[in-house]
Amino acid sequence: MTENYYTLSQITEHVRKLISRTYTQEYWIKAEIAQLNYYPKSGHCYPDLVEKNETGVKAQIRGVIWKGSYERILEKFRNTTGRQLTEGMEILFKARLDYSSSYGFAFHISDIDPEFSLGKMAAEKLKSISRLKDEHVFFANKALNFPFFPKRIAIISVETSKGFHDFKNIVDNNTRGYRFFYMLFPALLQGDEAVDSIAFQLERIRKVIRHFDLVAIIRGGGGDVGLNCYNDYNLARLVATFPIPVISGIGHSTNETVVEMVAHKNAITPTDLAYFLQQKFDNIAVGLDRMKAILQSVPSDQIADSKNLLYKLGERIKNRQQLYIHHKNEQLFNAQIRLLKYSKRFIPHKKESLLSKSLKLSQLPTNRIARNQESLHFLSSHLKKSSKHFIKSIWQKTHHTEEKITLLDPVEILKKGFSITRVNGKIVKGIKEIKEGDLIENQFSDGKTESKILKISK
Amino acid sequence: MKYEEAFRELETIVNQIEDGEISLDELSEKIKRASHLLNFCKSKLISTQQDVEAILKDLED
Amino acid sequence: MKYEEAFRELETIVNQIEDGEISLDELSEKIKRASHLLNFCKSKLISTQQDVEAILKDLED
Amino acid sequence: MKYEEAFRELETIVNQIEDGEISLDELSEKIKRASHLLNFCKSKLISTQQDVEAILKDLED
Amino acid sequence: MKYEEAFRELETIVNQIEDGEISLDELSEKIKRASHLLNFCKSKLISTQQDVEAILKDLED
Amino acid sequence: MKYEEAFRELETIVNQIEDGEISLDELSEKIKRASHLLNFCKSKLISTQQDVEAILKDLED
Amino acid sequence: MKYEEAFRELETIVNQIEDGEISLDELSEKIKRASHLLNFCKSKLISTQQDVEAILKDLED
Repeated sequence: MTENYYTLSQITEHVRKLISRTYTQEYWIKAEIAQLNYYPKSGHCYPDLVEKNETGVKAQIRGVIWKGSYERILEKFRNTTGRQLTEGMEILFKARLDYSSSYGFAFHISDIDPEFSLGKMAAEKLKSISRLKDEHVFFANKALNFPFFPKRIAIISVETSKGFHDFKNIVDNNTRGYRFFYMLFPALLQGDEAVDSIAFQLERIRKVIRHFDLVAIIRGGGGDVGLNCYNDYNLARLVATFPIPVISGIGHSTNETVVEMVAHKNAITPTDLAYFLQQKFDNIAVGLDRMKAILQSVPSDQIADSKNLLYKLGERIKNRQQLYIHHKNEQLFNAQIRLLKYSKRFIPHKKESLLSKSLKLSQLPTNRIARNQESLHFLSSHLKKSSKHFIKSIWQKTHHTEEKITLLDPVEILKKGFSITRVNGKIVKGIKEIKEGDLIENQFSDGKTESKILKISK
Repeated sequence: MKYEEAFRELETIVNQIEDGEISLDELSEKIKRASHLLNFCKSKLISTQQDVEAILKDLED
Repeated sequence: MKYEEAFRELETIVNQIEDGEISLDELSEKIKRASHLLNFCKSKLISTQQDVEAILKDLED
Repeated sequence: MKYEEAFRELETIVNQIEDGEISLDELSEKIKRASHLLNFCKSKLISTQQDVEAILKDLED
Repeated sequence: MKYEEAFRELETIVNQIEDGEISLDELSEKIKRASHLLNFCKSKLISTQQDVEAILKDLED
Repeated sequence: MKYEEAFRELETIVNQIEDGEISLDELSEKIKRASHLLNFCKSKLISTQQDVEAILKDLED
Repeated sequence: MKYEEAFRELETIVNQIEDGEISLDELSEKIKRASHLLNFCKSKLISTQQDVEAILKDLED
């Protein structure tokens, strides 16, 4: 049997001393609230704090917030974040580690940093937005055509809420007598439960959607607390993808929530939302009034214009026919003037050309005869000249021939001292034809002689 | 006949007279026609005016 | 005969006389014709004018 | 008839009238129609005729 | 005979004489003809002138 | 005989004499002929002149 | 005998003598002939000349 052992209290006491010596001050610690364990009766709160990883709980420890601290911490937290402390929420808290022999380890929480949670929430909100955008639904509701005549409204609100009351007050009692039809689909409008509640009513509205032109989410008088539900991804997605336009009038002063961002329109407050709808009616009414005014004035003007045109046309007919006839008259008059003018000119013109012929006729034959006389006279004188010339030339030829004959006559030659010698009656042309002793006869111009050749010399 | 047709025909006649496009032989016939069209248009205008006034009276109530 | 035909014939004759395109033999005949056409046109013009005025007078009432 | 259709038709007619696109022949007919549409649209603005029972019944299904 | 024919013949004769195309033997014959034609044309001109003046006088009144 | 023929023959004779184309034996005969032609032409000219003058005298009246 | 024949024969004789074709014995005979022809030509010439002059004298009158 082992004799050396400690009692439990000895150990726990030892641990308590060890812990209290080691962890003498407070630390800022980050953890998730697994369970809040708030006891309204005592006012104390014993949250289970955990750290999780992919596989599950990595570390767990109990927390203690005493009533006094809790009220202070919660007020500050709500004022800053607009939220309650809720399970699943990651928080940054200031605590001292405490060990109690009967309860074990616990963190005595003296403060919670709301700024840390705020940052966490902002990050979650950004995540929701980017996810909606990634899924291409962020602008889906905005892309719907806003109903031209937004008369039938499905309202998600609370019967007793001030916002709904304000809305009704404006819509039901407008001075112009517009009548809207609306139906309340009651839902929680803040806190974590609001997500499911609103989603449930949206599904109901979807069932009867043909009766409605749009959905209005109205909340009012609730302050800025519990609005984080409107940053919820699922709710925002439902709103964004809703088949008819959703208008929000949530009424708060903090940053726009994701639901408000994806809604077709964020009217901010229920009052604004009511006025917005009324404005739509106003626009229609103004349009109708304008059109009525046009109807009352333009057709009358058109008729008046037509009358005027008709009158002018009548006047034109009167004037134009006068001009027309006047023009025809002028044409006729011109034709008459021209007829007179050219008819009168016609015969004198003919007379003139006749006269020119007559003149020519009186001159031309006389000229002609004179020319003939001239050429006759010319021929006559030519005849005389040529005849005389003719005879003269024949005379010349005759004289010439006479001279030649005279020159050629032998008698004439003999007269110059020549004589012709003959032997036996034959003319001697050389001495070869004669010999010494021949008897020759010489003829002279005036007689003949006979003689004998005595000697021949060469 | 419609007012617009009548009016256009009337205009055509006036233009024809103005442009000297019609012969003298047609003139009196054309002017007779124009006169007829003018009267037709006038009465059409008056009846339309009455109709329109009656309808607009109802509208104001 | 139509006014326009008559007028055109008249003009043709006047032009022929002006241009000396007709023979002397035709001259008096042509001028007689022209004179006739002229008178025809005149009386046609006057009667048309009266017709038209009558129609337009009715219109003003 | 749907409200928007009525309003658009009215608008079309009024624009046509304003732009002088409507002939005189159609004018009274068009104005009659416009008057009817105008009254329809106006009355819709101030009337309440919604069958709540029908909606509730649909909701239960 | 027509004036124009006569005048043309006259013209032909005058041209022939002018161009020496006529022999002396024909000359007096041709001139006799020309003279005849000339007289014919003259009288024709005078009678036509009277006709024309009569017609034109009516027209001018 | 015609004037033109006579004149042409006369011309021919003159040219023949000038060119010595005839024999002396023909000469007096030719000249006789030429003389005859000349006289013929002269008298023809004179009678024609008288004729023409007579005709033209009538014309001028 | 004609002048031309006579003159041609005369010319022939002169040419023969000039060319020495005629013997001295024939010569005087030829010369005699030539002389005869010459005289014939001369007398012919004279008579012709007288005739011509007479005709031409008449012509001038």
